[in-house]
Amino acid sequence: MTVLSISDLKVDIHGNTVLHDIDLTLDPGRILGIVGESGSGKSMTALSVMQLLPSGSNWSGSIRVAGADLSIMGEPALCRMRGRDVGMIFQEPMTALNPVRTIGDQVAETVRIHTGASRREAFSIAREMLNRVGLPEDRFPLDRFPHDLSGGQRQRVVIAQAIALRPKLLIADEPTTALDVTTQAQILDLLKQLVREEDMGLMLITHDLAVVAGLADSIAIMKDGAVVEAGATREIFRAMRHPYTRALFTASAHVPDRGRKPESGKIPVLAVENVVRDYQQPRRNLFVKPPPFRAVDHVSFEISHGENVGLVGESGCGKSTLARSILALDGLQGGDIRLNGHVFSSAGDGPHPELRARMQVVFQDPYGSFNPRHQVRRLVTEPFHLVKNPPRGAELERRIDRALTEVGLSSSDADKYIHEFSGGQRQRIAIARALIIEPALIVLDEAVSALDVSIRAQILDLLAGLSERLDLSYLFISHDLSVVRAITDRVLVMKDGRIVEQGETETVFRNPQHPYTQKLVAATPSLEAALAAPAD
Amino acid sequence: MTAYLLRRLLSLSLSLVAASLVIFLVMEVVPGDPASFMMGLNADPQAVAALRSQLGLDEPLPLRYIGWVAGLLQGDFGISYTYRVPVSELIAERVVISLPLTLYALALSTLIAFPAGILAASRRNSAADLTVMGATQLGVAIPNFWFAMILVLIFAVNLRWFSAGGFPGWEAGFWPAIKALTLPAIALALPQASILARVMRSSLIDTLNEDFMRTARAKGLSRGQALWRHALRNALIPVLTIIGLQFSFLLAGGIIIENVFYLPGLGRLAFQAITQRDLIVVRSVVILLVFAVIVVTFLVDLAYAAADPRLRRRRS
Amino acid sequence: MTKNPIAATAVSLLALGLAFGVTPAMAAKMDVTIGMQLEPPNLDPTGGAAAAIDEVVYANVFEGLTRFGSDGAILPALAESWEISDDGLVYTFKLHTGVKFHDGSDFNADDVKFSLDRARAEGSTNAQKALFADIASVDVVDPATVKVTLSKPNGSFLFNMAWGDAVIVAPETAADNAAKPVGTGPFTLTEWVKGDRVELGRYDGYWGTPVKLDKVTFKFISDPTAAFAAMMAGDLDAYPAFPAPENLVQFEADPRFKVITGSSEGETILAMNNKKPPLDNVKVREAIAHAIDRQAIIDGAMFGYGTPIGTHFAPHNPAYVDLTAQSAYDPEKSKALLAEAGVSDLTLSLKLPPPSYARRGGEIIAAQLREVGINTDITNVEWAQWLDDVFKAKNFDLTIVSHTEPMDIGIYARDDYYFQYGDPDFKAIMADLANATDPAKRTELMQAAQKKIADDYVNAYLFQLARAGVISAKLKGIWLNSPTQANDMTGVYWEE
Amino acid sequence: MSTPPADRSFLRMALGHPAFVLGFLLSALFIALALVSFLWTPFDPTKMDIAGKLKGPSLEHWFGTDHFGRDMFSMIMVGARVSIAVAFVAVGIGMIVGVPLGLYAAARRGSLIDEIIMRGNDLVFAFPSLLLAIMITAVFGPGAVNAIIAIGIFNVPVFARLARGAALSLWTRDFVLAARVAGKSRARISAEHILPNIANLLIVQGTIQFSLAILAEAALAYVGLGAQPPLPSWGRMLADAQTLISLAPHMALFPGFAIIVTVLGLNLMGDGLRDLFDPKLRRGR
Repeated sequence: MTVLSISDLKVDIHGNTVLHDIDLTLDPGRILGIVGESGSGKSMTALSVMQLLPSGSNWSGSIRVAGADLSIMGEPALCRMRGRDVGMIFQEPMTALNPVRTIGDQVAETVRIHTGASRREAFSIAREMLNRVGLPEDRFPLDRFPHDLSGGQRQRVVIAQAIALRPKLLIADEPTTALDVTTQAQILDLLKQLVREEDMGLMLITHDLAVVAGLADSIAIMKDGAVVEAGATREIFRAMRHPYTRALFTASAHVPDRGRKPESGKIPVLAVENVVRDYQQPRRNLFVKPPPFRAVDHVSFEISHGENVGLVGESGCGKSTLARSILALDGLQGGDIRLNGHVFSSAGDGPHPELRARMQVVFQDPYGSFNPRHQVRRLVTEPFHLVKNPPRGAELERRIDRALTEVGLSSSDADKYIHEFSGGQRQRIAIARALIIEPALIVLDEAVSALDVSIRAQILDLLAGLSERLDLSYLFISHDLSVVRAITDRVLVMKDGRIVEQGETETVFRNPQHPYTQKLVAATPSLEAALAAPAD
Repeated sequence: MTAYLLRRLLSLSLSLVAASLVIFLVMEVVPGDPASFMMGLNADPQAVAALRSQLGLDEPLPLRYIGWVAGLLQGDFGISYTYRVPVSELIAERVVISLPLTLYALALSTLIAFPAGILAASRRNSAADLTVMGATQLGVAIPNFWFAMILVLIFAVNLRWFSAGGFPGWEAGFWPAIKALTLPAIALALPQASILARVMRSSLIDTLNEDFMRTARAKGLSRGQALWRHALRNALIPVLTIIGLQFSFLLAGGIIIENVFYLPGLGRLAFQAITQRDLIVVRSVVILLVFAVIVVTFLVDLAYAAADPRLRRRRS
Repeated sequence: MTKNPIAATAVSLLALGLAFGVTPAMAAKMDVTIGMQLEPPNLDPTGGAAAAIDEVVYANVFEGLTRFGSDGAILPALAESWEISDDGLVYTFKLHTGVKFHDGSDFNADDVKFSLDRARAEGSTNAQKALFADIASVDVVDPATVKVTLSKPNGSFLFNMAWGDAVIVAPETAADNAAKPVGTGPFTLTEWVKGDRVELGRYDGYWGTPVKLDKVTFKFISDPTAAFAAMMAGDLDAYPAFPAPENLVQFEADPRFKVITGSSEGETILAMNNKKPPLDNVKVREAIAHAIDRQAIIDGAMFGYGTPIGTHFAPHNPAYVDLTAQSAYDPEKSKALLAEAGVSDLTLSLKLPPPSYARRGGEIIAAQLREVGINTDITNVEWAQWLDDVFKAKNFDLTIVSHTEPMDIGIYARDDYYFQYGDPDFKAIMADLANATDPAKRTELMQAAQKKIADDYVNAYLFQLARAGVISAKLKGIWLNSPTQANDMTGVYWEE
Repeated sequence: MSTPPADRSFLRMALGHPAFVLGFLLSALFIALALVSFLWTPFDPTKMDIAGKLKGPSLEHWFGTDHFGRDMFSMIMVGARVSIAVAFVAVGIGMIVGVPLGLYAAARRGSLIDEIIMRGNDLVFAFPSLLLAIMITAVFGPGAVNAIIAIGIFNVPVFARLARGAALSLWTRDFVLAARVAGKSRARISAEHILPNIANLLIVQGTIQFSLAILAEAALAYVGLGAQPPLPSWGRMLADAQTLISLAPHMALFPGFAIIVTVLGLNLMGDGLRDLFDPKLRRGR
């Protein structure tokens, strides 16, 4: 019997159709991957199954969970269904748990609400479930609060409460997107194991083709609120009948064309030597000053003219802190940073403007990188503040025009406000802003991480092209190994504030030396590898 | 967390010291000589001078400040210029009215605000929500002294359900005393309840939008269950701050209401003392109120820690 | 009194019954609650100037050798009788015997000597030290007889001894009278809830005619609205000096209440700073006097309660001369006088103390002065500030105040008094008055004094403050007039 | 044509927000009354007519007359002027002093000056506000100017805190980092990037504070410490009415309604602005 069958589902919110023509089925013990870019309707599909659609929504069609027709169930019946027949896991483990209640309490709640079990029984089931998801009693007693746990651990708690009553259907909405790759691998393994052992059906929603490719038995690709293609995973990837499937696939595996090798021997564009960055920790005791937290620990590296260097590491490894230090936004506790041979430091009034103009930055968040009150013209020309005689009049227009066309926008965009642009376009504007004073080096701090794969591919192409044309160096900071691999010449692997390995990108990824690098490479889901592996 | 509270305590004590200095200096520049006020229109200048030295008003400034603070630390607030009794006695007599009144008003305000705020938040944009919000808008806009006047007109003068004011004393029995505090408490509570209901509502709405509320619903909790079990305690945290602020505000802010109902409370004591230039009473009351505010702030910090386990980290 | 334990139990049971309100409704009410505007700062009439002290304790708690009757007559009090020597210098007081202070100690001539000597001593904080200025010595003849020798004859000595500041206190308790008054009166202090009320209970050891009340409560309600509400709600039985004349109409219409109006000693004046230009010019002062419409002020500020006056003298005094016509309301004349004085664009400060006669009267006067082209700068001040700024520093042009001391025209002779008149001719009149003993001559001098200050337009004389009070219709025996500021409760009772 | 996000169809959205429209109309009504009072009032608000006192509302005197026979409607018009002027200047002081302090504290987060500013704020917050306002007016004497100072002082920490809190979250935003990479000084960033982005918040809070200041002014005037006569003031009109409330209720009702309606209008407008400025709510609409 199928645990989930959806046919002809249509959802609209305040009259806008967000889902249409959705047909899906899922059998026990199987994994159904739902893939799509943001706004494709993946999450809405999950919420339809949970019947937790936002207010003002209407749905039609048929949804059956373990044979029961949701359209004829009232709210009390739905409440009985949720948590008992269907469990759900969310994207953000940091906020998915109630911060003021213990983990045991929250897992036990699922049990108590549905079974009327006593407090003790419920807690013993909760204990069992937490053990099951890899949170053993000795380290994770029931009276722990969510804030005591890391993101991955919290996600395990969420899983524990979703499977506490062994539901027939488990829905996981981007369960690993907010996690580091190594943690992601563990959580995916756990889910897979649970599905097999408990004979549940898992509906796994993700934007990452590589994740589903290695996990899902069947797959549905969504775009603009509709399923464009569905079927067995291998079948889909082999045939790639639908153009969108093809596009998605190519974008995911995209490697921009990069011809030229960097020259070496000259003065490096950026020289980082023995840089140390400490943070003062908050006092726990009134009289004892806590030791400082060392976020960056004696890091040294160089970037040559025209070279693209990647900096990879998981969250908290110190890569963003290092980036801030390199940009002279924070002071250093040791070592020095040189740009074109000149000391680049935040001491005093900061670096000389002319020197500062040699290095620019592009941030991760395309929405937070711009002052929403300024026109693009003003946004992209902000770095001219660093120039003694900034261009005016026609010259200024020419420079704006050039910067915008350089990044694939048109000169008419200069008079628009930032809210009129999509995420990808905003990253282009961010790049234009960095380019406009013709720097030698651009620091790209997770610059493509927030973008959908197809957009990401375009931006990577743009960056590769610019680097080549304008002889630019990049420091490309990312947690995403595949992206770094696609665009950099050399890579630095960072862990706990130190560079544990560095070398030619291809060499490092093919033949990682440091155990940590090995672990990272192994944990990174790979589309190629998944498709190459024999079916299980 | 202990360190956090200790640091709070230290900075609060510093505030207290700074406050005492400010109060003392402000009182020094207040025009009006208490001695000549006490002696009246036809007073003999010699008698006034005699009184000044009797009151210790002719000592140098720093000496008087130190003397005052040293006295405060020992619980000795000095002798009232006008009443000629220890200030601590005066304050004690007034606190037994102001404090119960404050708590009464606070209790009323909470009792009105919580259900109203919860109702409005859980039925957002419904008729009930609009009614509650409209009523609270009005409640915030009504000056409490005007409301008090209207209450007296209706309930004391016309209906004669309550006495128009005054306080029979706790020795007259619990209920008569509570009855005497009822109209003043209502007048004080109305705007506070309105503010609190609004805070409760918006805090609850924020919490209802949190991810963990969706998790709770996904577990099979009904809307009501999710609200009671998961939203309320989280929503309470900002509400606590407001309750703390209101406590301090009510303790001192009853001045006008105490006047309308001629209740011999702290605010009225301070107001009277200002007009009579009984400076020692004024500054003692003000420092006491500042102290109360600081203590309440600290208690709210503690309550925070109780409500929010994130603040009582055990991992060191 | 019998020491019967059973009777005592019965009495206390009865008291308990009273406390729980189970007494039969027929029983006569034995307590009374009186409203007062200001709370006394302390309860020692010999150590403070506040009128509120006397309003609570005068005749009730403390007694002097003599006392005022409700009509202003001087009656014997602790002194049963007295003899005056022919030269008017020696007063021999025969004291009542069997009088006890509230602490149980006996009253005798030593207490009289102590009280009078204390009041006139150097370093005394008695606010009316001048009352005792003429005393040369006080001698105890025997426990029931005291001889007071004056340095010069003083026609008003017995009058002086009736003041609250001249009450007799006991040496053992005198220092603590501020908070724990111990006197010889029919009532004793039972409780003082500061800021709210003073409660007096009947003193069973009283020597004189027993009082008819068990308990008197003075409740301090300064806010006029609260006072009105409290009367209406039945919280108060009487408010002898009701602060809001506007409400009297409503009380008059209500059969539960009786409005009593009497005269007071309060001459309400618009005081002018006689030394400050241009007010040093008598023409300007006259112009101001003519700009004022007294009736409008009485109607507007006092809701009709008050008697217009044309000089600084109480209209109920036989020596009073009605000089109101001399400064009749005449804006045209006022403008002409100002022009004559060469004054234009005049802006004067007007400082108003808290009572409503001043605050409201001030607004009306400001409007009236504006009609003749004088602008005013109104500042509302508290009493403490008024004393500092106006009374002491003389930093004002105009102010409104009611002078409530009896027979106080003498202030015009003081050089440094706040309105700064001190005219030599006037001083001469007052000097003659002090030495005159012949009643006709005295009247003549008093009238001359009244005319002199009216002619000089020292101040603008507005009206005699009415003493308007509200009492429960069944309450009898309350003073109608106020020869001194007091609430004499000794004769008060409830009508059955 | 492009417009900044805040202005885009702002008017249309504002008109579709009934609470805002109502609040705006009510506030505008009183501001208009205040402005008109400079040019015209039905009667001279200081002109007394003792014989015609305490008259109820009539065609001649729309809101009746007071205990001196003055026209209540004219007094309320002029009183609006006083209330609005006092509140406006007091809130202005709070903003002009508080916002730069808050911005400075945020720009130098954790510095000694930040600490001093914030502790100073705490101190002002710890004082019982009404009592301190009464003390201030007792020291400097009653009057509109001192009422402004007394109310203004308590507005400073409100705006300092708000500005600091909002600015702190902006300082972590990428566009501020971008400006720093562009070499701009903290002061310049505060003026160019931080201030415009917290302006909405300040306007909303300003509206709320404005209404609170009107209530505070009324309370001070009620205890006799606001604007001095003959200038009419709502709070003092209420104080005057108090003893007459059972005789001439209109004397208490009309000034009371004036305060309530103005404060209500401002609050509704403030809440409306908050909704309109809040992008979260806007997206949902």
